[in-house]
Amino acid sequence: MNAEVVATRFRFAVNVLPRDGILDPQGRAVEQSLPHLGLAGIGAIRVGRRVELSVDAPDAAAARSLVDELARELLCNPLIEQYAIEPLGGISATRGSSSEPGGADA
Amino acid sequence: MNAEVVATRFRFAVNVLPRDGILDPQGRAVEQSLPHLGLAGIGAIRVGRRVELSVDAPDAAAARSLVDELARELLCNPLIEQYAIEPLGGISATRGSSSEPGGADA
Amino acid sequence: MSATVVPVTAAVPLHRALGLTDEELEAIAGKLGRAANDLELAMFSVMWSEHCSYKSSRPLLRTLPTAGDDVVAGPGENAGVMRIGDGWAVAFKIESHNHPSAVEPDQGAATGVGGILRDIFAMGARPIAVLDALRFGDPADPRTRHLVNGVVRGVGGYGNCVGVPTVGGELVFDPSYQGNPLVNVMAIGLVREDAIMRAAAPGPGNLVILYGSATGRDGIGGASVLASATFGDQDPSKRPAVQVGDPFAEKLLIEATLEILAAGLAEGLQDLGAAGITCGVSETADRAGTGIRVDLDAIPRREPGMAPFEVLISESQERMVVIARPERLPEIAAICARWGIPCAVIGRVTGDGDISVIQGGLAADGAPNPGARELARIPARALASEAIVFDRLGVPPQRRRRAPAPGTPETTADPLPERGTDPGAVLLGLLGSPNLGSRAWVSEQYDRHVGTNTVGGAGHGAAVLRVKGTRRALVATTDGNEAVTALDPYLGAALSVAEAARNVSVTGARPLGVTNCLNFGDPTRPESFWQLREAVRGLGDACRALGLPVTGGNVSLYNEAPGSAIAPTPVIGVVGLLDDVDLLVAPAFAADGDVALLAGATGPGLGGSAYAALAGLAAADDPPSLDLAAEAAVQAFVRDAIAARTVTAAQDVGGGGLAVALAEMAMWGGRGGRFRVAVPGAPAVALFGESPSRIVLTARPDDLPAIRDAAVGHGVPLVELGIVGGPRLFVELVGEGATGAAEGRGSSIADALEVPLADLRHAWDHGLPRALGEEV
Amino acid sequence: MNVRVGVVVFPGSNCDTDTAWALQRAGAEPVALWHESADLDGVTAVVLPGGFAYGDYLRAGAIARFSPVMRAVAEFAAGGGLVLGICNGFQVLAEAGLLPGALLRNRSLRFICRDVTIRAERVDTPFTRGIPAGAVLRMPVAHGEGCYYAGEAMLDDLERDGGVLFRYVDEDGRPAAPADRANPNGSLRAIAGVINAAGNVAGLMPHPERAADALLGSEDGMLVLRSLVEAAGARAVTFSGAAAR
Ligand SMILES: Nc1ncnc2c1ncn2[C@@H]1O[C@H](COP(=O)(O)OP(=O)(O)O)[C@@H](O)[C@H]1O
Ligand SMILES: [Mg+2]
Repeated sequence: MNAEVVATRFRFAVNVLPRDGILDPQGRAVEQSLPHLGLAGIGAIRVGRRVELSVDAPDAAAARSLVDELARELLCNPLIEQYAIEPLGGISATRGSSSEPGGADA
Repeated sequence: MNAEVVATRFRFAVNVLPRDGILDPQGRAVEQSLPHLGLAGIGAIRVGRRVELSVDAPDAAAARSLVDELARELLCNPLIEQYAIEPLGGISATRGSSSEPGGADA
Repeated sequence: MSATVVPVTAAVPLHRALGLTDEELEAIAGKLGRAANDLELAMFSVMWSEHCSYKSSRPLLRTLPTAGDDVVAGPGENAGVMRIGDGWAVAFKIESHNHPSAVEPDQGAATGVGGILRDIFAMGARPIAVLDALRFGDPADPRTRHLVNGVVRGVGGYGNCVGVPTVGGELVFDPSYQGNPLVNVMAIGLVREDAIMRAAAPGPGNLVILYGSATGRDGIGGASVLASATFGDQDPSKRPAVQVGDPFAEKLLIEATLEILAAGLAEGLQDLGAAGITCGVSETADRAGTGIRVDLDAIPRREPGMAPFEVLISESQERMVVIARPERLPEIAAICARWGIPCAVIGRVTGDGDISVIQGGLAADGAPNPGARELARIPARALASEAIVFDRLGVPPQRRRRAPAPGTPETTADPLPERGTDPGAVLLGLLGSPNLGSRAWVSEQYDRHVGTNTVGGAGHGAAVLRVKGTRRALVATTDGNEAVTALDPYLGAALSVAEAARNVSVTGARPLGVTNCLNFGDPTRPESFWQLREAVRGLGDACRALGLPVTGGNVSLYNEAPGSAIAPTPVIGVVGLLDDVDLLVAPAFAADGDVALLAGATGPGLGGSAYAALAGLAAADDPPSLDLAAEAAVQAFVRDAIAARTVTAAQDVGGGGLAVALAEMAMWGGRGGRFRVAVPGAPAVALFGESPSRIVLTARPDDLPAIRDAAVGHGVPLVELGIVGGPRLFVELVGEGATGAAEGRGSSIADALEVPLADLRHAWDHGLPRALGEEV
Repeated sequence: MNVRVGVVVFPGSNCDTDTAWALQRAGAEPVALWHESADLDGVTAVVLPGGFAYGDYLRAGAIARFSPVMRAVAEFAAGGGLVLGICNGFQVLAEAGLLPGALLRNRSLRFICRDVTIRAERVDTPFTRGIPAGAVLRMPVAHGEGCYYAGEAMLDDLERDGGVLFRYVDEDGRPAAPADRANPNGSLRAIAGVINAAGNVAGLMPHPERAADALLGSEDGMLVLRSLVEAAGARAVTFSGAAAR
């Protein structure tokens, strides 16, 4: 525990979806199954990933740029995917080492 | 084409994530790679699925209940996953058969 | 033309943006008797790409031996086909997907598997196996690890889902592949000899039916740019859209295709890969001497607003074209519907020999609708068989190593490291090295059993696939020796053929034929083209000497990252036939008390060996020489001895030399042995040298006389190594070079190699995962 | 008399012919059941084979449960019919709620194909009656989503009610913890296969049909398939008897 570090915990979601124009086999598979479910009127289905995470950072801007780097570096393959960052609620001031956020779920 | 049917096209996203407490090896894998990326302060990572789709229905309520059924029946396995429905922008009135939205992908 | 790679500007005219030279532009005008319009230029650019036209390699490939009694279809078809008896034939072919995999390893490798599988079932064969020959740079490099993981995921993800087992291949690490990995995939299929399909479009009036996935903007320009421009630009926006594979769609395509063929509904069949519909229609029409009128509007699209050129050269995956008589359409449509596959009539076979692209639709009789426009008209042969060919300049490099002439006495001073080196430690180092360690980390990510034909579960030596309903089995392998090819392309290619065939022969199977993938650099560089020319010469000579027809293959050029070409890499695929699977011999010690023998003479030369790499002597020595007659003899000998049921285990001497061969047979058999190895000169050569044409085999003591007679009959030198059994591998070194005498000449090697099996196993098991950072 | 055993064929099934072939060796007459037909053709048992039913992109088996054939299989099972799911078939049965629990992605996040050793926890079921008690069987697994999961409470109920049919064990027959190599996918309580409370629906991740021929390495899978065929044969008799009445 390092009591000097003061950080705020922000929560974000990163939504990663197939780039427009790129074949989306998952979306196609789900779409083709709709008749079996007897659901009419649904279409244009795209299936991607959603990554939810929390970040400890001095301010929202810093937090967001961290998430953006993670998305660019790891979560999204720009050749076939595109991503969008979505801020989530649940902001809380934390006092302590910034290596902690895993804590909650760990 | 059936000119009598008048429907509005709504867009939704369904976010499916591992239920709390269920081990999430993907989330853990991302967390383990954070040090290599030199990203500090990120944690509590959960990796799930995001499905974006459009629905033709007389009104928003009807559209949403269709999506809810799809999520319950197919997109989410309640034993291991939880889902949330997120309305998206891009609402447009359409006149015609409601089997259309697939259009481009069909 | 925005989707093509280089933006068109005043400085960069369209044809160059499309990758065509001014010379090619003129040739095109010559073929048409007029200037080509933009759409026609785009079609030429993909068909005249190196990938589709083989414009640099075709003159060389013509020199390869392709004839053979059992050859049913050779080069020129989607895959080679050879007779195996009982009315069955085997279709096989290897293909590269190097550049797509460097850009997007997962999808690049996946679509590579999909593409080669389509070549197999385009022949009417049901795919029964895949082998993947992979080459990467430094395994410790994060980028390499990313590529390895992605490629393995891609190969597995696709093969596992379509239900074709991945039963073998190679994984090699060499610094020269750092910026340009190699992903070569070989596929094998079974077909009744009387049911083989041709990729031709006969019969004017016949329908051209496209079935499978809809056409999107996938891999636009891929054939002309992605597959043949020097690779290096990292800006994604500058790259053509990556093809994404859908193995489920491919599974449906396989089943629908085989049903269509079984019902006798097809006059011709072609898969759509590089250059998409343009390639499919021009090659099939050219092969039949016909033309095709393409109904552009009828082609099902995945996206709105696609330009005609995008539709015609798109490389969207999982698509096939069938040529059929009009009255067959309903049955074909029904089969596609049953498998949930869209299908559409996209054109008509004509008698005029031209590929004509019509916008505005065709009438019921196949004629253009009134008011329809013809967007392009090109003679089919101008796009296909009469595409431009170049006689490139080839010049040998200044520095160059040659193998000593066969029989040259050994000159090598013992290059083992400092005094007192324990050969056991060297052996463990080799077994645990990234290139010689167990491949389980890869093969366990592949479904190797689906189809229930994989004998022995795959993993040791060549892959064995029984043919249900017969006593026969097919044996397949891929091999490439980039290390020696880099020193001497002729020798390296010949060695690769020899080793691949040897791997098949040691199972008892008779090698049937060869498929090959030539991975080389920029053919416009004289040294690079010389390498290609020499390798093809070595390939041809080796195949002639071993009586193996070349039934097909693939050429991948421009394998260069900025500033560095890869080690030239001919990858050789060999398929063999075992008439009775009960005769199969495994490369594992079978029983205590068996006698181990070495067939074939050990020659000098450590150049290009795993030992040389380990000892840091990579370029410091000559490669071993190859005597093709001796190679043929030793393989014939082992096959005969196995057929006579006198062999209990057999393994060729390959990477790591005799010591590694013995260690593998010991590990895989779960029993060691006490052996003596004669060391006339350098112990390193005797233990770890990789001179070819050698096989270790074991036999029951009472079968020794018969084996000796067989060896004499084939003129193959045969020496006794020792007795199988015990918990450790013990190799005593005897003769001139060993101990005393060796000490005398400053040798440093201990007088015996002794390692417990458990230690061999541990080194071998963990080498690869450790190298990749999967284990610490 | 012939024991007719149905083998469901989804478009993405890829072990259907292997399974039919092995069932034949086990003495059955295999009958292919196309996914779009709700008619089980009077078979006395149904096997759901391995593969990728409808591509399995979303969750293995998620889409398959809505197919016409699965409605028929559910009825068949409700009426006491014998149903065995192998690999993807197991995933489909779990998604369809015909078997308890779920199959998550392998803990390694990688597809895994290799021989495993398993032990039947019960040898009194139609699927295991021919297996010697305590015997350790060797057969291959080949899957990306085989990590058996259920909540602690459900797991306890399973154990209590004899719902655990197969467990991953090491060579010496000791159950393999999720992290052990002998547990290929991280399954909780080393569960490799389960059976429903009524005792007529079972599923397992390993492939018995790939261990049905000594030439390919193991014949242990035949113990499972023969058990099924014999049990089905016995029922066929009683059924026809019932029909006669
Ligand atoms: N190195 C080679 N040796 C022999 N035949 C080759 C070689 N490279 C290509 N071929 C033959 O040239 C033809 C065209 O190859 P390719 O364009 O890869 O076919 P496809 O487009 O069907 O994959 C094929 O019949 C192939 O077997
Ligand atoms: Mg082809």
